Amino acid sequence: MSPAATGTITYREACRQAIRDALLADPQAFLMGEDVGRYGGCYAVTKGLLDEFGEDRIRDTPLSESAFVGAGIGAALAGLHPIVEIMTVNFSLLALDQIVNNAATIPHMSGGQFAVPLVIRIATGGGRRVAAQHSHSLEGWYAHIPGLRVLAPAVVEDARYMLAAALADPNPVLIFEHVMLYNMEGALDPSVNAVDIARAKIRRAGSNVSLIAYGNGLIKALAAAELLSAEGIAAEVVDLRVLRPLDTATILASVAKTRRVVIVDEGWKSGSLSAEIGVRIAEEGFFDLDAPLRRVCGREVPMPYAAHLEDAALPQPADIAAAARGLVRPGRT
Amino acid sequence: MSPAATGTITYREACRQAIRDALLADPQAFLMGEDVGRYGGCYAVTKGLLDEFGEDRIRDTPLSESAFVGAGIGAALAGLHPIVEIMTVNFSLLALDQIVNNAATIPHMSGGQFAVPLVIRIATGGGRRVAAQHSHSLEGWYAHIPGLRVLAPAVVEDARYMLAAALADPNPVLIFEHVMLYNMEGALDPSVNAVDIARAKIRRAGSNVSLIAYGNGLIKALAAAELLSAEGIAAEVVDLRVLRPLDTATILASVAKTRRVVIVDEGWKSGSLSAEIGVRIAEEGFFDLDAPLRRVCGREVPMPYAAHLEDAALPQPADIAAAARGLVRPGRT
Amino acid sequence: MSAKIHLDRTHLHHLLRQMIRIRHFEMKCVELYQAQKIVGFLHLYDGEEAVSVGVIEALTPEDAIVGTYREHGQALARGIAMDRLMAEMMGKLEGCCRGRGGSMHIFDRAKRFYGGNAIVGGGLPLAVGVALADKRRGLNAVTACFFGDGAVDEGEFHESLNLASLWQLPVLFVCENNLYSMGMALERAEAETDVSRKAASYRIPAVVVDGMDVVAVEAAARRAVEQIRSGGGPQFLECRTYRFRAHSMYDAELYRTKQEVEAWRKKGPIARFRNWLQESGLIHQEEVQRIETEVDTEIAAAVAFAEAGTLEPVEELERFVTMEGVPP
Amino acid sequence: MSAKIHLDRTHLHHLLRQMIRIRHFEMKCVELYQAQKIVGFLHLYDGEEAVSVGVIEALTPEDAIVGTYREHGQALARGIAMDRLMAEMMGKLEGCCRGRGGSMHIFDRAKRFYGGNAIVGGGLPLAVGVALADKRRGLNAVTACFFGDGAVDEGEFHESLNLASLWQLPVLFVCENNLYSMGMALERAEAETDVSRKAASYRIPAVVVDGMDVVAVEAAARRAVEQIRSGGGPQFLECRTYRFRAHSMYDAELYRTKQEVEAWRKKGPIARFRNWLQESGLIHQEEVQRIETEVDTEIAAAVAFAEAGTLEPVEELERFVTMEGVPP
Ligand SMILES: Cc1ncc(C[n+]2csc(CCOP(=O)(O)OP(=O)(O)O)c2C)c(N)n1
Ligand SMILES: Cc1ncc(C[n+]2csc(CCOP(=O)(O)OP(=O)(O)O)c2C)c(N)n1
Ligand SMILES: [Mg+2]
Ligand SMILES: [Mg+2]
Repeated sequence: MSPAATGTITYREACRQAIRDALLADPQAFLMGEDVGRYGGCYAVTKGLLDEFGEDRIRDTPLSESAFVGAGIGAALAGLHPIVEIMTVNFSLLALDQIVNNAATIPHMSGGQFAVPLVIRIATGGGRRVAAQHSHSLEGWYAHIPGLRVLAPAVVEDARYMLAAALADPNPVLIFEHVMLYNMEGALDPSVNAVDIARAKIRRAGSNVSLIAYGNGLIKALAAAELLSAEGIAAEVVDLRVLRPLDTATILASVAKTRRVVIVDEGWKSGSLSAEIGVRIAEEGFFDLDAPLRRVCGREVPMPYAAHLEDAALPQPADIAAAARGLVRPGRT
Repeated sequence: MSPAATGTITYREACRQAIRDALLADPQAFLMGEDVGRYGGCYAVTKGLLDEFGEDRIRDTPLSESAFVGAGIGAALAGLHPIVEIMTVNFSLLALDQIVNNAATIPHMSGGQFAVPLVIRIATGGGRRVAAQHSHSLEGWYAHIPGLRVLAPAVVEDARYMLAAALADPNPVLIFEHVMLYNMEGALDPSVNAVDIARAKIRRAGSNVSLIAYGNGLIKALAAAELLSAEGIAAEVVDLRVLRPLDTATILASVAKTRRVVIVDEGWKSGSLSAEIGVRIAEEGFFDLDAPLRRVCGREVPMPYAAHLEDAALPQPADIAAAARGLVRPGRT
Repeated sequence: MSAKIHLDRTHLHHLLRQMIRIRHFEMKCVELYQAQKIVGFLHLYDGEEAVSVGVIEALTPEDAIVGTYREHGQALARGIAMDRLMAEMMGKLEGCCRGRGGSMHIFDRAKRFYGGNAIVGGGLPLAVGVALADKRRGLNAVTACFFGDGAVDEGEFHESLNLASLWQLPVLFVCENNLYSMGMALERAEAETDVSRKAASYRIPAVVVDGMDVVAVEAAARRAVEQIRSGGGPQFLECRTYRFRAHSMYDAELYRTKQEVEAWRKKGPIARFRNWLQESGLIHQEEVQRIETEVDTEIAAAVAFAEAGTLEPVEELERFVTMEGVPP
Repeated sequence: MSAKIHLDRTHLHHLLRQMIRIRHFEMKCVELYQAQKIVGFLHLYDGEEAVSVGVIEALTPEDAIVGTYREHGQALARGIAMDRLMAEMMGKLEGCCRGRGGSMHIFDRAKRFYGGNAIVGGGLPLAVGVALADKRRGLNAVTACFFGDGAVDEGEFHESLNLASLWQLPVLFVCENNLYSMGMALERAEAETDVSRKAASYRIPAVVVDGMDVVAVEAAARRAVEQIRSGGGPQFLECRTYRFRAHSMYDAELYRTKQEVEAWRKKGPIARFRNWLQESGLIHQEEVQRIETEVDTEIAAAVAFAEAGTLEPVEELERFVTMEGVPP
């Protein structure tokens, strides 16, 4: 990949700086995961950190997802601020017992005696031609679990600053980094040095239709908005940012304004996060809609390797634009 | 528990007979799981089967959920028809990698070379005062996974006959048995000896509001319908039965008829199966609704032990009736 | 702290008292269960008292504990107040977890008691993490991690032992080997039935001890803890014991014979220790009776406390689902 | 089948040819990757050829194989047609999995090749299940389950070995120990670096063999397979080998030195075997060249087949997500 143009930064580098800052700022923080140290991170996010911080704070783990995630929970219970990395969301299934049955339950179950100030970073998403055991988008599942906060940085600013806010949160926070974004470049506003992790954000204002998305879906929604704009359709693009707890207010406000909505989700459609967003609009914004809501989601297949099939399995900007067009100009679909 | 009254059978006994029949009918079928043999099944479902069928076909496993579920997948790939029991849905998280990354992917990923004719029975649900690591309803998660069929028997007939249909299916089928139903008694129609595993079913006809539910939620919805009927509200109760693939047609037909809908789900509300049902109605039945849809779901908390808190955390018939009443007679809520 | 046990009367009486507290507390729990004041799963420690009493004697208040779902014994031996424990079992706000955890999920921050974990094997990774934190923070603390023979079947056992040894963490792995996981006899669950041997795969020193002998358990635990404190990394202690009662209140015990249970009962840790003390002149019959009376008084007070307890207001159901801060 | 290897020329030439097929096939894959005709992850077997060639020689067509994501060698040694394999790598409909699996997910029903599994350790439970099925159906078949040293870290390793041994299933566990899991050196990942010793925890007989010596691997595999077939339950074979190239195409190899790699390259299985054959007069230079030429011809044909292949119609994307029947 090319070096970042002046003033811009890659998402990968933003993630790296966020980790570095956290380790500098907080002696209780440390990073732990597979190949985060010597190897430099399987997506090269943590390159150089081992040299700077040493093995105690950049801790390579064996391939034992359940044990090292559980150890992160234990360490958090006992006062550290672990940042645990899971290489790919599919592997997080091996640690799910620890996340769901321990991290998410202990604060409540113990009657508030213990907090779990843990951050788990997980690479997610399809598009890299790595097939059915490395390409899914399961963040919607995690957004179902009470006790967790779930974040999806889609712009470099969030990649750069969400981690600090996550570490400051006394609850387990999962940060889903989309694998297709690591090489993305973007500008960092020098006047910003923190972001909130509670609210969704309008990334592009518009009046005809709301496109609601997160992660790499946001990038695609923005591309779709560009396509639509050429046709005179002004799409508003909402970046969810926080998948749990959902910022319903921002979603409903946008829908109330545009009266039409397309929800974009790279996950398998049935039971994806898009369903929860859609149903909330149906429940609370029912009278605000002029047309049925639409979802553009991942096709319900294990991700195929062949490029043309993978592209077909994932929502694309043209699909999003078509769905929006169908709502705004139903005659012309 | 008392012996079944004449002509009736308990859900537990229905499950047991279903397994027994399957083993008698199909030499490739066998049952495997924790304490299914000597102990007699942790919910006493499999009592007596070891004596009848021997250790080879009623196979007690060590506490190794990932390995024995994975072994079930391997055995299915190689031509057997395993019935694997997972004691409680929370423990299924330990086997989720095998279910999601192997059972659900291999048929597609291998280009159709292999089928996985596997059945997994899982006890699910709350209500037994067994707290936050034994009481959840995660069947909605499984309903998100392409490649799986997900069943939720809520009446003795389904408990009795779904298993045979599941075994005949060349795909991995998950059967969720709700722990609160095992003691439930019901009548078996002697003229029925099979059920389909594709369609939802109207359990009570009505014209004012549709109550859509599954599992123990169905029993509560039926109780709510009874309450409503006393007030002159005729609720139609739809038993989903099949959580994946969802029988949208039956749902939409009921909604088109009643024009009002309450979806009942014992799972945590956000991201539960109720969301998918709701959004499908919003997408495809948008113009059929006279009022916003309503959901009555589990509260978003790890299940507490104390009885009054557990009761409060789960949807109750009164809550369902109240939601329905609010839709039918909005003035009077 | 020395690995030598103080075989003085006070200490020995204390050991006996601790075991009796656990036993009598649980007998009361059975009554309360029958009266439906305790509900859900109730897993009794009956027969295994010497294990947690012996091990926990070897710990200091700075040390940490990760327990199982069969943890009344672990909790009482650790000094968790019996009244708050009983209130928890009865689902009362005054319980150590506000009645939310119940029998299987006892937590006590002040005692460094990290649950009460009802996923078999699920506590082991937590213990590794607690020990990691303590080591990094420079505390010379040990984390005692209790688990059953059934937990040995789980992958998390393997991963956790490896991690603890690889990182030389101060964990004392304590296997309460009662020969069964529910109805599954050890020899039907494990290809290698000598559990302690498995520790060798992780280069963890292992000791097998008679889990029916409280003094032997304490001595072994003290030696192991001393090793750990001197920086020797984790240790593994297999305590061979037996569960005299059903797995939980639902168990028909089809998987073992009455004779087997009876034979083990004869080796019961309390009777055996008390007899030995009496025969050695280390305790008098009246002292035993005094202990029992005092314990029963403590239990009666705990029950009264729990009965008088209140229910958490339903409005607070969602409190602590997410925390507002890390408790001090 | 006898555990003795037929050290006749034909067999020895066959072993050499198989290793060369794998090596040359993969060199071609690298080219195609650089040309972006192969995409995604590409894990080369370069240096490890003797392992799968040796082990799979010991199997019959009735036996089963569970592979890893580094399985080109396993697949070719098993006799999966090179042209269909290459078409798979290039994402073509004519590939063994219609182009849906790619490099990491090779399946071949006719060859009893059960993947191509890219979850480290995820294949082990499957192998246990395949062996269970074969045993129950009365086939005297062995399931060879390949996995890396990294898989040993995973809980599924532990659970699967226990299950296979407990149930005395016909599994040959083959650890391809190349000393690294990605960038993680074995001694940084495992408290006990002697992998074969772990098998003792499950009472599985284990043998360590020089994975750079194809004859030694075949001999050890034959002995193990014979044991298994005679009803002796599972066996464990640790093959000590080395990966000459990067983990995948993305790896900067920061975790090991060039010298280390060079030192291992000198022990390379192909050069070593070829030299030995030549020195022993068991092969002539021209025969080696003939083999290489024939292999290259086979590869060229495979590439041509793959290049000429078609793309699966997008309309068929959802086909086989659920099956309509069990394939015969
Ligand atoms: C992961 C998981 N699987 C199954 C269970 C159900 N279960 C509860 S206790 C138990 C037996 C555990 O045996 P062991 O570890 O020996 O402890 P013991 O009960 O003998 O003290 C089982 C199978 C569970 N709680 N968690
Ligand atoms: C469960 C899981 N964790 C992590 C990974 C990422 N990963 C892919 S290959 C690999 C290294 C595996 O090492 P080893 O088992 O020794 O096999 P080798 O690559 O050396 O052949 C890792 C960590 C994965 N695929 N699955
Ligand atoms: Mg036990
Ligand atoms: Mg390796």
